[in-house]
Amino acid sequence: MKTTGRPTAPQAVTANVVETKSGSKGLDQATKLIFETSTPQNTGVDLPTPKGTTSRLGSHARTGEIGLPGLSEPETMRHYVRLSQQNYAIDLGVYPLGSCTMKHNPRLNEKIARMPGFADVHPLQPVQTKQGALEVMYDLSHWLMTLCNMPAVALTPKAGAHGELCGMMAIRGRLDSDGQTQRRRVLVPESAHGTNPATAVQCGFSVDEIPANDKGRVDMDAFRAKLSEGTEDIAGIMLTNPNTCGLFENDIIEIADLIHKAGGYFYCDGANFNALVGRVRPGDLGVDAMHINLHKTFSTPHGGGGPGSGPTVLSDALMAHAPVPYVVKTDVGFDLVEHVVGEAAESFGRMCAFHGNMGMYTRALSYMMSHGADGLKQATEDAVLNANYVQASLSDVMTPAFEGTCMHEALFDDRFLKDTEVETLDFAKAMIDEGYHPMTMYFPLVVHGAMLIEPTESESKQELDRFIGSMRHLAEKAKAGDADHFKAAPIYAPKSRLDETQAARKPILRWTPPESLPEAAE
Amino acid sequence: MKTTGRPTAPQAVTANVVETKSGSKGLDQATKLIFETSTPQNTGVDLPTPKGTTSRLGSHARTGEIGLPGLSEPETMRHYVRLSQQNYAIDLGVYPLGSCTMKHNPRLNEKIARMPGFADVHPLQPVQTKQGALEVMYDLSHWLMTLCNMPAVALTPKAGAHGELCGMMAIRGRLDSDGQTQRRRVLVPESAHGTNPATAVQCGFSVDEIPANDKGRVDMDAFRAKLSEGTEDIAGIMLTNPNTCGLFENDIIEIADLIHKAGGYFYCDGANFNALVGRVRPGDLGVDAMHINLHKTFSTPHGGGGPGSGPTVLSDALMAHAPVPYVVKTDVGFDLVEHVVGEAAESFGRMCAFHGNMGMYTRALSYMMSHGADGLKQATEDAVLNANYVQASLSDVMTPAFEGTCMHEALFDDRFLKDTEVETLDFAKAMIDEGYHPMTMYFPLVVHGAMLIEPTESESKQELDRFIGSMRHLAEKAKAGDADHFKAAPIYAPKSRLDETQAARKPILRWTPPESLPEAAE
Amino acid sequence: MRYLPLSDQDRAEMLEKVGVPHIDALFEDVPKSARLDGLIDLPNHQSEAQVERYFAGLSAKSTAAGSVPFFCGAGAYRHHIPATVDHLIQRSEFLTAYTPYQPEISQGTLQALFEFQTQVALLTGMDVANASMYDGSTACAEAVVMAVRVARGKKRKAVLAPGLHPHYAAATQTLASTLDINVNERGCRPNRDAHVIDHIDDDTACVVVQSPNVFGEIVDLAPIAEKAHAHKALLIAVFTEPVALAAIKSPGEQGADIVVGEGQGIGVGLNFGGPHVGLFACRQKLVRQMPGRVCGETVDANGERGFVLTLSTREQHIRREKATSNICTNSGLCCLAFTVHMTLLGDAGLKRMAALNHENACALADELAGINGVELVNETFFNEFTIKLDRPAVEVVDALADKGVIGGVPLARLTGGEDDGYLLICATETNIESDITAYGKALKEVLS
Amino acid sequence: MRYLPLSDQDRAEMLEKVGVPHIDALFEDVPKSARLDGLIDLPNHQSEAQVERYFAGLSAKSTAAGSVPFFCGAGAYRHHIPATVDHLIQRSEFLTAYTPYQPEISQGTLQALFEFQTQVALLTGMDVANASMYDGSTACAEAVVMAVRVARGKKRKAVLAPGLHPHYAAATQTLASTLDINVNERGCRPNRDAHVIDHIDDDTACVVVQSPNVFGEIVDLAPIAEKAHAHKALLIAVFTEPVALAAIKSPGEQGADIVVGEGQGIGVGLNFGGPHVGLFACRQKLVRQMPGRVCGETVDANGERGFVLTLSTREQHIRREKATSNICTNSGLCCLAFTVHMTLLGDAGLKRMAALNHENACALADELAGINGVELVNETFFNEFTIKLDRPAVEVVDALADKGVIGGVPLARLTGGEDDGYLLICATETNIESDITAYGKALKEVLS
Ligand SMILES: Cc1ncc(COP(=O)(O)O)c(C=O)c1O
Ligand SMILES: Cc1ncc(COP(=O)(O)O)c(C=O)c1O
Repeated sequence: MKTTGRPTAPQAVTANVVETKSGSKGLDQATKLIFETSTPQNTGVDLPTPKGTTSRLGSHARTGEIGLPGLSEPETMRHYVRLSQQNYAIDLGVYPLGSCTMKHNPRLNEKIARMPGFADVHPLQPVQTKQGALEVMYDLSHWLMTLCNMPAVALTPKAGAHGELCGMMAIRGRLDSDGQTQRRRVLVPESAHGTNPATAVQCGFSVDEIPANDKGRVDMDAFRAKLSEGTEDIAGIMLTNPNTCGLFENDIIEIADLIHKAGGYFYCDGANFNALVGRVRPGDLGVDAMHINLHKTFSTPHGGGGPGSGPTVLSDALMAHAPVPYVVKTDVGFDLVEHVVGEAAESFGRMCAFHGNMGMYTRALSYMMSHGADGLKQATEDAVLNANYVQASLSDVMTPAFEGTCMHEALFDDRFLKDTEVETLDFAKAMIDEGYHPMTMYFPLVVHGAMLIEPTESESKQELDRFIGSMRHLAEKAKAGDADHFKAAPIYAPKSRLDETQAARKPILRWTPPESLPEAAE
Repeated sequence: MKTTGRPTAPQAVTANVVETKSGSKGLDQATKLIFETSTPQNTGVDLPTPKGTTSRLGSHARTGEIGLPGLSEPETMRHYVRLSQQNYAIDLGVYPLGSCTMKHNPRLNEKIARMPGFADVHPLQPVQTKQGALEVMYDLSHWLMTLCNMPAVALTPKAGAHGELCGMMAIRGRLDSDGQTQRRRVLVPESAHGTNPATAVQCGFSVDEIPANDKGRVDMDAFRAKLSEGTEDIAGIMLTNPNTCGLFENDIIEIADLIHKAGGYFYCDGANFNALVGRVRPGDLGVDAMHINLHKTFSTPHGGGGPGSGPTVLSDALMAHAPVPYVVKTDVGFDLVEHVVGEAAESFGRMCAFHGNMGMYTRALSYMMSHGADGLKQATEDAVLNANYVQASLSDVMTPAFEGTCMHEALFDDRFLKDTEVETLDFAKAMIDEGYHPMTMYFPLVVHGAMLIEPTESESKQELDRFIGSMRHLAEKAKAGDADHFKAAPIYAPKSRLDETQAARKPILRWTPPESLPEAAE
Repeated sequence: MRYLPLSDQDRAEMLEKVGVPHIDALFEDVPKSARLDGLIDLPNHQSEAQVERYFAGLSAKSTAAGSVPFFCGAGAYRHHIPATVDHLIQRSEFLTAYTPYQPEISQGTLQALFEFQTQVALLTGMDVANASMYDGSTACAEAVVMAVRVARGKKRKAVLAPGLHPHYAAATQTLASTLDINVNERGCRPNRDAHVIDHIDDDTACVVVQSPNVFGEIVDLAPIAEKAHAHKALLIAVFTEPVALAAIKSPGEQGADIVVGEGQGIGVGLNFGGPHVGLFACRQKLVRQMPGRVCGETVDANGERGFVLTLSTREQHIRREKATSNICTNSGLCCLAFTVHMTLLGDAGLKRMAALNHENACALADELAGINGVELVNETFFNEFTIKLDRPAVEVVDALADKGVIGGVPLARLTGGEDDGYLLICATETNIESDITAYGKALKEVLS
Repeated sequence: MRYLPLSDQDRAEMLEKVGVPHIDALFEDVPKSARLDGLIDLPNHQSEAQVERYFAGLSAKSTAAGSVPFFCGAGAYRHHIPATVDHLIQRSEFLTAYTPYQPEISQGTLQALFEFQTQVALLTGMDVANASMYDGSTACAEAVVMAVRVARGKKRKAVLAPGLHPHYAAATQTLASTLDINVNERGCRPNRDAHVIDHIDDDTACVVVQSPNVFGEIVDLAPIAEKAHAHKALLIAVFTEPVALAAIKSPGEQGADIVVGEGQGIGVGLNFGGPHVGLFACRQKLVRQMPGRVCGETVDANGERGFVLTLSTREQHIRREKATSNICTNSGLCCLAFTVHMTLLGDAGLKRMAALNHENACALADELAGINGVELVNETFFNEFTIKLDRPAVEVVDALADKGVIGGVPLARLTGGEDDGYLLICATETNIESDITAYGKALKEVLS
């Protein structure tokens, strides 16, 4: 989650720094691009010399250089180790990005994902040679369906947004097979994550926004009004629950009923399922489709942006339209249904090559089995408790966006910064100096200058207390009028504020060799 | 290698720092001790509940707490990741510790060492169930003996100093079995590493120091004089080659001849064998015993202090006295000779439990096979070239200790700092700010304020040029009279200078619970 | 539970601070009918050793590619990945970071992405590349949608070449189906790609051609580009094996406008099909229509070079229903693996690796082509080729598996159509001589 | 070569800067007779894949403990090591750092050592511990030398208990042999350790007792400590299995003056016997006679807490021939593994782990004791015990191996003496029920 485009053209920071000749400073190593450290013809691999067979490339052989840099193995290693140290990470500290669920990533799961029977198996090997991998998929499906109380799950979606696509495609498949091809309107709360409207449109639906009420939930009057405008074009609703304000949609069952009565389906964005696991099953709420971000709720590592996995559970109404492939259990073991024929004749088709992100299946299943039914429930409760603890501990110095307790994340707005000249962005950057990754900012859009804090269950009370201490300190500092401190922040990060405006205005998206190549001065 | 005890009681550094509430600063995370973050009864492991069998511990069961702290897995992970970031490492930058050979540690070797047939094998399994592990030891021996042109190698020594012990024990074994029990005097150059005299004494020898000449080599006149004092008590000589000044002992063959004629043996400290591999074989120099630091020359990682491995090659004269166990090839495979009987009847015995550091054998052999005969020779040449390049590039601003080219390391003294008030120690600390690990300082003792720089073959020319740039910059800065810069250094390290005097005077070697435990303020 | 730091005492203290008597109070918004009592019917928590034992057991139930003579390609390729790659991508700072939305403390990920984008651009011969898609097939689908967008929706026809990987065609079809994009597809057959030009007309937004195609054939893209451009259509060039691009002319050189493909072959293992990494590159002028994240260079407040995610006004989190794609999470860590492996290879290493792949494939093709009942389909190929057998390929592959050889992918497996004996076979630098002779021997036995 | 960054052009430029025409010029100090022409007779460089293949082949030629029912102990123990441990010790910053001689940029290693020392002190019940020795056996040998030093060399007799691991006794004997230390050793036999008190006299510098001893018996140290102290001798308590100390009274509690042992069982794998990690702890008053490195707390110039290596005037690099030991490189990274594993365990985890070990050993002892021809030797034990067989143990172990059970260590294997049927057997938490029944079944078959 991320600022709604507040590109910053930062002011120069005047820090009292002693320059070094090397550009490095202690452990902080100055690091060029690989292209600038290259020694052409060097390589970090040794390979046997080719024997020189006659080529079968026809007339298509590449001639000339590709232009890739040449680095030995030690140079490569050092380059990326240095780069890595310029990153924040869960393993370094609190990473309270609301909606992103940055929880602990157990290394057991990394080990398991690398077992040869999972990592070194080809997706198209004969089915009798990959029974173990299929069994993992089968078992994972069982866990997910049981936790959700849903009769089916499509594993292939590659991330949350892909899962949304899956669910909405299934809804469209069902509508179309029922001859309801006029149903193309999808209701989406204005607090929704950007992927929701984007997905709806990518499936050929139109988006109709519904506002939030002053409790941060769907405004039921507005919702009923939308339906009373006429329901024959209603395809369904996309609703996040708990929603992006970190609140449980308490009218959710009524919403489900109403949308079903209107002839539509209920897509639930399950990005926040981590607030419910083991305590609430989406199938008990009337959900027709919901993706689960294995890379959030079930802890597969974010990896600086991915990969993820977005298995999508489906209701009885939609399951016939699930995408291929999927695993089935037969008398002799496990098999794959890979084509839109036979039992899969109503499938909406294939979403991607092969069978989805196996590497995430193993990790997520390992995570779930490690926790077990008891541990998953406890994790959910701890996540909710941690968020409420943070909210309760900050509500006197910051301004919670809504009244009452929250679920897994605490939402604040920027009213407490009124007249301080400090904005949410500045506050966030000052958190960096305190050693924290900022919370999600400017999302959800329904709240001004939003600050969405999701501590997850992985934080200890001691860490939270320290975090709270810093937040209180900053809030008080802002109110005390020390805006300069915030505008200059971060001063302790590897870089000071970056000029996003310039980046977007004159995009430089790749390295290009310097026009002229004068002998580089040493 | 290390300062010869120059405990520093540092001056306060007045840096212009903005305090943070958390104590962290950006990515630099404030980190307490595990004992201070503990939640008693917490644990980072899950284990099945014991069934409650009747104890067979007799009356010896432990009662009460051990006192270990309780941390969950995420807390543990974060704690040690944070700590790690306070370390310098080869993977971060130039680590020119003379005599320590901080070269690149390929991760291939880590992978290989963890293969179950090596890492998950018990040393005392039946011999027919560990043939692969024994074959590694056999092959490693072959490589080491071939590179050294020596007829035998004892693999068990656990590090260089243990290898010295091995070699000196073998010498003593040979002397004793020849009835030469009066031979107890060992000649040791004053430039020797501290382990040499310490080892000699640990084997019951006495140490007789021989001085260096003005070329940094053994003073041959003094050496001859020692011998002419009478040779009946001479057990041998311990000589490093290339020596600790980074110079090849050009009289080495004569030294070997003389010591042999005197009835003694030639122990060569092989810590610097990386300057010779593939170009010079110790067996051709008259060496009787030499340890090889696999953790230097053959790149097994230093790991913050160990583990290492110090296989010791032995000449015909000494090989019968080699320690047990060792591997032999038989008609049916490989076997171990583990006891001082039969063919090993003259062995001086066992140096440690089991068969030495297998984990280093695999890594070192992988390293050698990866390089091959051609790559090992090239690595040697590059190491020597890199050292000479550094020496040549700095000799106008710093003061090389001796004339002429060097081998794998370049030795400077502190004459260039004369009258600057900057000492070797200060210079070293200023290097930290420039992003480098300091070179070895105050060793060897034969040179005043010694600075021993060993870049190894792993550094690229670009890195060396940057390093040289910083060194020149500092040398010039020192001469320009900016002593304050040096006295304040390091300012960019995770800690400023540490008070070693206080540490030694009032040793605090462990955490103890606070006497009274008042409710800790939040 | 080992992953949960709160103790019962912590929980009690925290509930008190929150001002509720019991954790249940925090779930009171949940409708009563949906509140669960007790635990879900799944096993309770287990130790590391128990979990590991379970997975080790399942792992042993599949045949690892590295344990047998192995010859599958068809979109996923087995190459040797240096140990450095896997080590680096497991570093906490890369593995446990989120998308680099706070650039001041994400320069590691960002600079690596900038290097990745540059490498992809160089390899494909394109001006720019994005920071990855899920995989090659979704990149392909998104490229078609983008082409229609570039045509401002006025042209809605996409022509797919017959040599396009059937999974890619299917994924494209799925995405296009709801967007009124007319996908012109005519079965998966060898040696037909040149004929796509017959289907390009003024309604055509794009033509999608894979080279090497799913049969391993190397396709001459230049005439197709020419025809496409004549009709103001875009040529989308597709590849499934990035290593091939080191051996053959880049799609950029041949006139492609958008190049998409699978990056898995460099740095990423087979992983039973995922995660892989979709590469997406295009001409500079199309960049604002490109889906997915991009990283760009800029300066910080002190004037130092730094990197940020940029052009985000194309993306869902800013543009919502007007975004170029709904993609959010992509294949970040696989990009890093790709980049590290690519950096290790360099020009020299990548070219040599490609040469070794080609040589092994040639040797294998020669070995197999001599067998009775085998017909080599390809005139050209890089590291995979197709043979036509005198009986269903699925049967042959099963019989080979019984003999311990994983012999390739039957075309019918991909298309779901009739099995007319086409078998897709791949050899890489990981195959040793004895693998190749073992295959020859086994196939001879099976076919005799 | 992939590990060498210099290009030929770099080399040429650098030689020029050095002012020599050719690399050979830098080797001119080497006597002509010792200069090699050409290459050593060993294979040339190989690719990663080639090297990996070689080692994978050899790895497959040994039976991994995890692949069979496995019951060896006798100084090396198989426990489950959490994945976190191996991950952390592979971090560049720990793995590729040297000894922390520059404390300002080594706080990571130093603080971990301080935590290690504290954990070892707590576990052994001692005041202080050092930063490790090579392994338990060398720690034992060094402890004896230290005890003689503490006695200012005036007492040179060391009494070793019969239950001391024979390798420990041998390593001690080796080191003592050249130092005129008289090692009083009387064969390795069960149930005899209490009698060492008969050999303690005024010449005795120390008495060395292992508990649990090599037979697995738990030895009552208190009476031995009492007798030793009465003669101003030191009690050196030895252990080979650190997990045992969580179950039994600490040696410190029982009056030991120095405690040494093997730490491998926590955090470090079997590794075919090495690297392991020697633990060394003692009473505060003896600290300046202790061998090896120690880490201590101090402050930096800004008054912040920090850690340094200290008391280095005991060590070879400062004291040279007067040092307390010649040790330099120790077992640094294994200390870290120990510390991380110990931190994960905590009091609760370690105690539970110990309980599970004990239970499995009890179950196994019961299973085996019922078999004809088997006599259980131990009255007490923790996770290993000894049985006496009616035939040579080596034969039995070989026969068990043929049946796929690694059944333990014959005493004769350790002593080199006659094989009178003693077999040392260990069970840990890694053994599952089926392992234990498999052992019982196999042994029954072998003995019948
Ligand atoms: C509420 C919500 N929905 C959907 C998504 C999209 O998930 P993904 O990034 O896995 O595509 C996110 C991720 O940030 C989210 O927070
Ligand atoms: C010259 C020399 N000799 C011996 C040694 C001791 O080797 P180790 O530390 O492996 O015991 C060293 C290590 O620093 C050394 O530099």
